Amino acid sequence: MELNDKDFERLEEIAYKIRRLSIEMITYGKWGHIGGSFSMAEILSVLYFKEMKVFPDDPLHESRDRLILSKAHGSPALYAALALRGYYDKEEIYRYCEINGLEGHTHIACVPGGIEASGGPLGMGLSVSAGIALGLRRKENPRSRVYCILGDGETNEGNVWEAAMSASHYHLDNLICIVDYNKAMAKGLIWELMGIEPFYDKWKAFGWNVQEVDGHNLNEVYGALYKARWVLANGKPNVVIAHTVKGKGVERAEFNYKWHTHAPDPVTADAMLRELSITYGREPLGYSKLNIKENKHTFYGGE
Amino acid sequence: MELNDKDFERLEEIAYKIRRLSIEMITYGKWGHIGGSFSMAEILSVLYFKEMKVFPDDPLHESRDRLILSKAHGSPALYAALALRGYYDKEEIYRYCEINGLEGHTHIACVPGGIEASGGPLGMGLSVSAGIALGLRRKENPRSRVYCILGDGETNEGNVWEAAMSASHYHLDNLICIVDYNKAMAKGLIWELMGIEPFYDKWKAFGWNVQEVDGHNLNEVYGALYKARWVLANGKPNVVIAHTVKGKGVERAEFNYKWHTHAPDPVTADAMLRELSITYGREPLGYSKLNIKENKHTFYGGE
Amino acid sequence: MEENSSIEMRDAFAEALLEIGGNYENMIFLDADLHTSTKASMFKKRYPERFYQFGIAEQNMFGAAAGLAIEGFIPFPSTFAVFASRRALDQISISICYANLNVKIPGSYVGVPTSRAGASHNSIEDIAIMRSMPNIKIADPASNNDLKAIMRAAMETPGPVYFRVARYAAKELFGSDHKFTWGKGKVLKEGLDVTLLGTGIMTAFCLEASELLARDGFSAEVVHLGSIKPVDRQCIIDSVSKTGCAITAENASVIGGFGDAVLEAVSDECPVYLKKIGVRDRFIESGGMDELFTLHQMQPVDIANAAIAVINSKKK
Amino acid sequence: MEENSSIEMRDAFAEALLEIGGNYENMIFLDADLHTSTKASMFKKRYPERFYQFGIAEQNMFGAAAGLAIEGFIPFPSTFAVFASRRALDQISISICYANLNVKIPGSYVGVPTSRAGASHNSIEDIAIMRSMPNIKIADPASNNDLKAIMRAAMETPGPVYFRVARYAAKELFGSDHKFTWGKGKVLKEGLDVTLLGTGIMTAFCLEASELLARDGFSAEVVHLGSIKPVDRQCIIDSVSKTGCAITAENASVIGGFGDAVLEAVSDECPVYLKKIGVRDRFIESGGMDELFTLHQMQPVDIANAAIAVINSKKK
Ligand SMILES: Cc1ncc(C[n+]2csc(CCOP(=O)(O)OP(=O)(O)O)c2C)c(N)n1
Ligand SMILES: Cc1ncc(C[n+]2csc(CCOP(=O)(O)OP(=O)(O)O)c2C)c(N)n1
Ligand SMILES: [Mg+2]
Ligand SMILES: [Mg+2]
Repeated sequence: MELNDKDFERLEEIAYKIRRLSIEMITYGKWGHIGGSFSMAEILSVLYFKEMKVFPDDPLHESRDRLILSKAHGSPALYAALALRGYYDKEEIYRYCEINGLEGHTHIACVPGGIEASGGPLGMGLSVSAGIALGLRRKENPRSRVYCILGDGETNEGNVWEAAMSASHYHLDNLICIVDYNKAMAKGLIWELMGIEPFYDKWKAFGWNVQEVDGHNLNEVYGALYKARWVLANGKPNVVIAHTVKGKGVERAEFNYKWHTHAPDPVTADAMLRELSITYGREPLGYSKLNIKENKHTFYGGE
Repeated sequence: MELNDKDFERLEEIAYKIRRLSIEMITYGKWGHIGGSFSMAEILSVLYFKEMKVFPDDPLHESRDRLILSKAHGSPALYAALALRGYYDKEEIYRYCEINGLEGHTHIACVPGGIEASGGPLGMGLSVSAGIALGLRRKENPRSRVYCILGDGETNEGNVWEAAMSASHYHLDNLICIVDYNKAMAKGLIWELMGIEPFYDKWKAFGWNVQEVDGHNLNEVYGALYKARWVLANGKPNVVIAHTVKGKGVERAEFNYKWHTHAPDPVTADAMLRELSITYGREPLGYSKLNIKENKHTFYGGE
Repeated sequence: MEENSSIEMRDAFAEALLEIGGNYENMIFLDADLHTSTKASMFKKRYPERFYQFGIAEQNMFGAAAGLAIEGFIPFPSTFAVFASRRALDQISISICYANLNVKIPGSYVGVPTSRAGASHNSIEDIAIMRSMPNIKIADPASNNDLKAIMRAAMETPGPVYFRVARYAAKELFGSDHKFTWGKGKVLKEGLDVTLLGTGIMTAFCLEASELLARDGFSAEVVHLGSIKPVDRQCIIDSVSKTGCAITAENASVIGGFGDAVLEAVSDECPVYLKKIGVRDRFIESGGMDELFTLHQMQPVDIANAAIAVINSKKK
Repeated sequence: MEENSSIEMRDAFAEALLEIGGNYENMIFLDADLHTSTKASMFKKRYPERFYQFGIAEQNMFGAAAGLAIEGFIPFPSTFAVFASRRALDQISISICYANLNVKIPGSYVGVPTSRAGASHNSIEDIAIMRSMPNIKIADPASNNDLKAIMRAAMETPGPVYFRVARYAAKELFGSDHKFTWGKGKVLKEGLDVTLLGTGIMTAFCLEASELLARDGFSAEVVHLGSIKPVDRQCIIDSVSKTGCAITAENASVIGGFGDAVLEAVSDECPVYLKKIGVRDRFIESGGMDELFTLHQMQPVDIANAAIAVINSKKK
């Protein structure tokens, strides 16, 4: 399955905007994860603007597709996608990490139906997703799919493999897991810190259908998700291993653990935004809203 | 590698005695796990009477091999093996599950050097074993091996897979894991409750050398352990998947979850002991020590 | 303990599950390879399609419970109390409590009377651990009818609930029409010299202690506080300000648990001498039930002795 | 909070690690993908061969720590306090505490001042959770020198130790020759009307509160109790029996934690009005540090107000 040109351009634009809004959110909120937000921008773009059936005006509509961001620190990208999809006013994102604003880690109370669960600790979201998938089976809802996005480092957690085991035990082929295999964890490269290879074999051995794609290639992502939904429904859960670049789109952040969690100061944010627009062939555009002189008494960084 | 006849007979006798003592212990202590004790009788016999280098008179001798019983509820079989190997007076076993006696789950304070760690919750022992194996590396002890016995149901636990991942990451080829694949968990057969197949593939995919044996065949068990120690040292940890029968040796207990945890009353214990002696071609022998009329105010069973 | 009901509390648990299962179609049961021990096997038999087996993987079971609750079901993820509180705590805390989901957690095999499995299986920290988490309600039943009332109340209460189930045939203190209300205690016996505040199976021990005390000429008020969180502050304060001293008794560690919940109320409004009966900061070894109660100084006589001590302190 | 030391506590942690690493060859460090956040990266740089990376797998890290301790090493398995207390509790409880192994557990990012990560990362239950386990010692340092003294003492104490490390530049209250002793408190300021008992960074807040109180004409005694388990019963009783009322302050939930440890001693020997300052049973939301201290009513002014309330109660 290939995207037509119009869709391709639309999704490319969305992925670009997800990155822009992520930077704005993180800078303004003075906390957040650029690396893991950027690596899944294309994945979220395809999901929310092509593949998933969602109802932003009736967000809890029963036949919606569900998405659980297990790597809940990737919240900026997800909040951005939801804002762009019309779940709430875009201005909301400027209350990222503020009291009564959008929580630093995705929280169910922040965007009902948009954020389906509460997170923060890694390795738990696939269990929640499996529970939802079981629940959909109980309700005889054959249409909805449950998408779960995992980090690669996150798969160090044993809870992930417990969930993987139970999902195949229960034949949850309405469950589609996407691993954002961006090669880096919080503090370095994954093979250095705690290797997960042979990764394809692990999922196979846990009874899953496995596909591998370039996670920044919209066509490949779309093709794999389409196949997972429509072609491979054989009683096994599906995983798409999406090979990505952590921090993709801003040179200093790419594969660089220093930008795993780090809020740029306003000047750096402005430069990053300009670089992004050039990378993605857009007109150079910095940060408009931010007052560069502003300097709240709080942490920069967030390590 | 094959055992010579003398060794074979010796080890067979020990396996038989491990089963006898286990029943005595469980009956007298009025609590305990027959199924998982019997399934690993041959494994423990080969380990403690052929393969492992241990020093019962100097139990903490630095160059000993270490063993961690991760399925710590299999304590009767291990306490029996240690008693037979001379770690303590055999009479001690009659204080199984008594205050200040041998604890129901293996506890480090009960037999220093014999019991190397404290357990009870499943899925944790492989991590402890990996830590010990790392420690031996730090101390530049090339001789000692760390043996870890896991239950099959126990491998449902994610902690096991975290440990497996780290053991291959750290190239711990001084670590030898034995899975007592007796096909049953506490409450039923494993494929019914939470399937673990393809099990060989799982360990492979986590970077281990894998062997599969008949866990009641002394020659096969010995051969695999020999190979794991001397032949396969290639920077990968070793696992021996030992196919066994839960409750092996007493018909009513075989593959029967009802005898996973259940203390027989004295009459049943006596019958079981007689059956055992016949199964293993010994002179019929019941329970000598036990006063059948004794009826302490406590639980039978233990479920 | 001769007069105990002949029905173990875990059997009452099974009966209540059947009742609730009949009344709530969206109630489902999740197990981690322990259903014949917890006696949920009866529920499985009656409602096989509402019973989910998760194997020996507690973290996953609690995570999946969150997912099922999100979809509108009322899951009972069930295991021994030690594993609920110690093995899956991050999942219970963040996936369930922080998200404030409608999950009911039975903790089985609590406290001292738990076969002879020893330290790893006797749950003494679960009250302290669960109490530390926001959003969750906690109850510890005195008897079978109390357990059933608690389970009914749990179904009527949205949000996470943790309740304890002893493996024990406890003395029945209530009728079958007994009602349970969150944050409400019950004066079982009036008295003037000291208040004995019990939760769980220790309430019956408090009643026995009050009889021992009566023989020595002391009049003890006995209060049952099945609802540990929220706890009935008013009831505590009313009784304690009358008697002027108190004992708490719980089938758990005295650290961070029920006794400390009581202390908070007391110290806020009417400070009095108070001693806590329970496991005093040590792991429970394998052994017989009665022996262990004695070893850990949790018998009625220990409650009575502690009561005399606080009465004497107050008189000074 | 303007006069804070400019060195964050986590940097002092790193310095102490280097010192201890120099003095103890068998001390090793275990990390779960957080070493630049906890600042253990400095130790890694100096002693790369004594630094073990376990990835994002806390259960395994604590289990392996048990194994390394069995082999005679003194491991520091390190992660955020939330994950130590909630993700690996069964491992800490049974593999480490029950076995009574020589493992030193730093809990990073405790309490309120913890970036803006929100509920899942701000550790408020760790004191209660750790306190519920037998065999483990617990300390919460007021300042950098206190932390260093605690870490030195931990090395001299066999068995499991849990100590808290704030991500915060706390005011220095002690000299560099400051000593820490398990079960010993320290009177920082004498007073007659009320005792302010602080642990961790809240002790500095208590000192500030005492100044606010002085302006209102009240004389507050300020006691620092860095050792939470064991806690200094005698010191508490001596001070409280003099002042007749008390406030506890901890950078954690008031449920089951430091305040309750104090209450136990007080109610045993000299019951007085006591109020606990800390997080009042709610998850911590994302937000700025000062804002959060205000929202949760944990500022010096809140301590002072609570002190006036107990002083008034006592006078009634
Ligand atoms: C259980 C747990 N341990 C540690 C952390 C701290 N932490 C936050 S993000 C992160 C690294 C995540 O790496 P990865 O899963 O690869 O995500 P990504 O690269 O997409 O950011 C860590 C260790 C956490 N959130 N949860
Ligand atoms: C974490 C944990 N969950 C549950 C239990 C209760 N339990 C004790 S033995 C057992 C079944 C073990 O099955 P398996 O690992 O296959 O051991 P075996 O068949 O050799 O007895 C269970 C569930 C436990 N001890 N630990
Ligand atoms: Mg990554
Ligand atoms: Mg088995």
